[in-house]
Amino acid sequence: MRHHLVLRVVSKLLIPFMLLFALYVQFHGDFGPGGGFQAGVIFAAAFILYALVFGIDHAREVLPEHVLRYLVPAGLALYTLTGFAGIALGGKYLDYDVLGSTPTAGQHLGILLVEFGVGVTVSAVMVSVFFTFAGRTRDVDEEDW
Amino acid sequence: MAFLDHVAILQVAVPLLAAPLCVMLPGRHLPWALTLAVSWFTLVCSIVLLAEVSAGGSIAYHLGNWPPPIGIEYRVDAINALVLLVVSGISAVALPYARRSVEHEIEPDRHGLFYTAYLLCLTGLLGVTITGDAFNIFVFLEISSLSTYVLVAAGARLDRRALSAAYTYLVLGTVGATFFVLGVGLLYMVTGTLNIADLAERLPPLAESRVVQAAFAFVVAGMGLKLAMFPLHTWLPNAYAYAPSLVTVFLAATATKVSVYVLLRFVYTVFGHEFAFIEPVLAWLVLPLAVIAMLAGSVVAIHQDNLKRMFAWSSIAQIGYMMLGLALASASGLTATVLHLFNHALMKGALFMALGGVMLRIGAVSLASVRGLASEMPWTFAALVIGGLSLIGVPGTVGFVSKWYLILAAIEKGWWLLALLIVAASLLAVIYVWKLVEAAYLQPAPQDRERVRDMPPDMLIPLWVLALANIWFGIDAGLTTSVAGTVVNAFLGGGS
Amino acid sequence: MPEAITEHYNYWLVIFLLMAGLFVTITSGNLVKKIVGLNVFQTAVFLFYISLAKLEGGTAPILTGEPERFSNPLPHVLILTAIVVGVATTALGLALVVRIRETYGSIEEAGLQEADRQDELRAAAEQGR
Amino acid sequence: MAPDMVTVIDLVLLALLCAAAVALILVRQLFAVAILAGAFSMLSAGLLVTLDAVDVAFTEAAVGAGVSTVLLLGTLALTQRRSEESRRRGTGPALLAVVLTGGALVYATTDMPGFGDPEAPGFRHVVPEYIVGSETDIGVPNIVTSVLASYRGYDTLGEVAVIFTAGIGVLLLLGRRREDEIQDEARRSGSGDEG
Amino acid sequence: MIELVQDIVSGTLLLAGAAFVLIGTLGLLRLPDFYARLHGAGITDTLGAELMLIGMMVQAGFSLVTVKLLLISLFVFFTSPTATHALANAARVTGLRPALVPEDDIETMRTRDD
Amino acid sequence: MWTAAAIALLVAMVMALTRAFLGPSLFDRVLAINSFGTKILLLIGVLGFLTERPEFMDIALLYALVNFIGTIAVLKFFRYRNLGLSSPAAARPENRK
Repeated sequence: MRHHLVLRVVSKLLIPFMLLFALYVQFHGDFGPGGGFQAGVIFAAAFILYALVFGIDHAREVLPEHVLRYLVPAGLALYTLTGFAGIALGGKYLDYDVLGSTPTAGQHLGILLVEFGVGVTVSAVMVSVFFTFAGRTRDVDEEDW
Repeated sequence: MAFLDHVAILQVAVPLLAAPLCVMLPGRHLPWALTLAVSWFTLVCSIVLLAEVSAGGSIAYHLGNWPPPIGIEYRVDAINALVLLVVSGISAVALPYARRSVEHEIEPDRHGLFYTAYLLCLTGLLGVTITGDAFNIFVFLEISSLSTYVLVAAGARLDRRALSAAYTYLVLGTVGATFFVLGVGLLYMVTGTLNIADLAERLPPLAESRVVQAAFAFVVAGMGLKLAMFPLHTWLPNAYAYAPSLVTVFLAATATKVSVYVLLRFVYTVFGHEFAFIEPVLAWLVLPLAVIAMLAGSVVAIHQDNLKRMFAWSSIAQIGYMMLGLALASASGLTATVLHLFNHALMKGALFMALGGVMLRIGAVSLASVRGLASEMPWTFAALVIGGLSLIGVPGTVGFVSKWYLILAAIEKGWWLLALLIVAASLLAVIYVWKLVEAAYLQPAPQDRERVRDMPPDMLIPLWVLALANIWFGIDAGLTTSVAGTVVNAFLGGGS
Repeated sequence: MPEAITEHYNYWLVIFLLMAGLFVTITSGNLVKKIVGLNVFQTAVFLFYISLAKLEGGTAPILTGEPERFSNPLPHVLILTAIVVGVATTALGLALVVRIRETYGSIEEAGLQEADRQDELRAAAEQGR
Repeated sequence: MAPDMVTVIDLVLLALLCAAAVALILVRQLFAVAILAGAFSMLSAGLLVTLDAVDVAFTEAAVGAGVSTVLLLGTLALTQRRSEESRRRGTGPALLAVVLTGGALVYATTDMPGFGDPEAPGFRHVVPEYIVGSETDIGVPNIVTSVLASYRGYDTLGEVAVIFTAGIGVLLLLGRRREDEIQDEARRSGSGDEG
Repeated sequence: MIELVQDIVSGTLLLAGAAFVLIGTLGLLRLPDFYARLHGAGITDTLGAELMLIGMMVQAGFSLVTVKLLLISLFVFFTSPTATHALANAARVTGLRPALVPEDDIETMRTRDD
Repeated sequence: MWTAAAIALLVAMVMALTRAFLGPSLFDRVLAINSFGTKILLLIGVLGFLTERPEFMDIALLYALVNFIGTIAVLKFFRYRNLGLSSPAAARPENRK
């Protein structure tokens, strides 16, 4: 997409907003629609746009595969560990009440952690799935077209 | 933290935590070691759970400390403790065996991912079994199903048909799961709850509701797809035949059992078999289908050349036995189902393990390729024979015990023909097992095949553990029948 | 009868959608289209759940301080989970399709079955040696 | 007036969804299938908004517009664009299965609580506690978030595990391999094919 | 009083926008070929959408909603023409032929550009 | 007022969907779907005002941001028959891996 100047400029303009929006959705999920999953998808979408316009190799430089390899499990691990934290602090699994000084504070902290875990895993999985699909080329068979 | 207070959740949460860790582990041995450790840990958990509930009580664990209908609850009673034992036990036995087999069948740089998928599958199956929440069943069912598709497709390195098998499985499995969700949604619509115990309380007054009837139909159809109930079995033979050996062992022994458990749970706990509309469905739909599965599965198995496929078809027939017991809805019938659930895991586990060994040594598992192999791999084939005998139902093996109860149940109802059909299906099993024995023991080895050694000990020992379990639980059926008795009491006694 | 229509029109349309999705899934010979059909089928089930959560005169379940009638949030949560499961299945299914295309050279079910049959015959021939 | 309009929108969107589904049955070009799938997702997002399920609509919108279409196109790029749409096999049994499914559901609708009926059990049991609890126990205005992350947080954990599984699965199926592995496989399949 | 003005202004904008959306889409449906349809889509995506969004903004007054609407209109203002531009470009590069232009003219267009 | 706007949008959506179904060229479909996205966005906005919960604008905002991606993907798909590469030269076999 070397010649698409308009596209490149508009995308460059748009991507920061998408990332911001993803953060907004991630942390505003308590009040409005949205949450970790949606934020993760939007974050991944911003990345996909970047990869589409600037090429996947550039995108891989920004988010290398070995980093993704750790991000994919990190979110799930964070979620599970939040659950174990409930046990460690004397409650049940995934019991957020015990995480904070008051039950409500604990709930807030728990939800924050958990949603963050969801966001990380979802965005990392989506990006790596896209990379896997887009990074795979095949010999172009003309008759298929 | 007291281990005993949290066993129920640790059973599922530990493998779930291990899965993301496993991806990060480098090399081939560490992922395997982690998976092995986790499997044994879950085995310990399920033994503890079974010991706690075998008195007839049940354990409840409230996730997030929310009381049941609000939050999700784990509830363990005799039946799911038994299924948990089957799943974790097979996993614990299969993993020592897995190392060489996986090294042989999976690309070296994919072992971490492969074991992660395996751990997720284990998590999913355990999660489905232990949970007391209808929607949670769906979520964990999908964890196990998705990882199963991946695991089956991993067999593509040796045979590309694994891919098409995985695809078919994916489509049918997803349709099945979606049917199940639809059924749960209908139930939620009329009761306002998802908790299984709560559902069981709120459903009886609604027995006449058409919504409940439709919900029953969808749950049965959905689970029927997942457990390969005839005629919804089409995905199974290829999926089992072309999956990597470890996956076949694990799936054949556990995945369908868990689905059978879910069906039992829904038919007997949630709906209660006394519901006016359920009895005719069991008697006129499930029962004939089960009989057809029993006979047709065995007949098709006779005509198979690929041994893995042969035993896959035999699995369809064996699922027929389980469904038959379920459909008979009597104490002995249910006992037979519960016993067979346990026993079939032992026999199929042993059989597929042995075949995995053959695969390792000669790279093929067709009738022709095992000709004369018994003299070269005596231990493997001895175990194979034990598994085969158990499959037939020879006295002294576990297969006999469950079939005995099944025939008893048929005779109790005065259905002599049915009893005869059960015996006939067993005789069909004799034919295909004999074909295998004949090829391996009586026919000469082909000239162009190099002589091979028997399986290495780290694979033989797990195989023989299962083979001996087939005999042990066949001679001393006390433990299993007492658990089955508790289950049956809970289902038929307190089910109103 | 008109009562029955006004009360359930939503469900009927959803049911039609569900049937269409299931039909595509079962009959389509193309592997990609099957997955899309599966998606439609699942979406119909999601819409079913959301329909049963709808409350006449209710609003979205977000507290605003004033007492209000809310639609049922629980099915929303369940369907959020189910959508994620659907996406996961789609991604995996498509990945499988890509692999199938690479190994079989076809993404038509008929071609696949034919190839599988050929494999079978070849395996049999090999054994017969 | 206003609620009626919402009902009309709801009906029109549903009808459009059905039309899109029928179009999906008819269309043969895979690319058009992908496009229709996109339209389908947008329509259902709109419908979900009219049904008050904003969180779900948000998800559907994000997934449909951001990921699904791209993935579908990525698959088509790696496979082929035109569906040869082989002869439909076994339409009879398929139709039977579909009609049975639909029939069972239509049969069930006759006993269902009406659409939007406040007396439906879903509104009486459990859910009132969520609505009160979301404010008092958790202090989160969005009830969906509090149910999702806390009351039924365990389901969400499962959901993350599912998406993780999918990621692992795609990597296992399509992940890039080292060069020697590819050669190894080529050798293997080469000898297998000739045999 | 202010509310009345607000209602009238936003109503006018909204209805004008809706009219443009309708006309544009009618063009999308009825015009003879892809390049002509681009124009129809253009009207919908820019003029129609912007007018409607401004109408909504007027209605919403000063609030977070207005900010969001403003952002939406900005993004739509940038992305829609870009998408259309890219699409037209792709169509031309791929060799999609306008229905209303004679064959020869296209040839000259080709040779001149490439 | 909102009602009229909503009706206009619904009619426009029907027309756009018809174009997407009829084609005939793939670009027509993409164009139609792109403009369909804009209409859904507007409809969600209008719905927010109709039901007096205008905070649902988040969804419209999402569409404004993300709808674009699908079109770009299509485009890329057409020019290079591949979603990942930055130029057609890279698609040639000798330049791969």
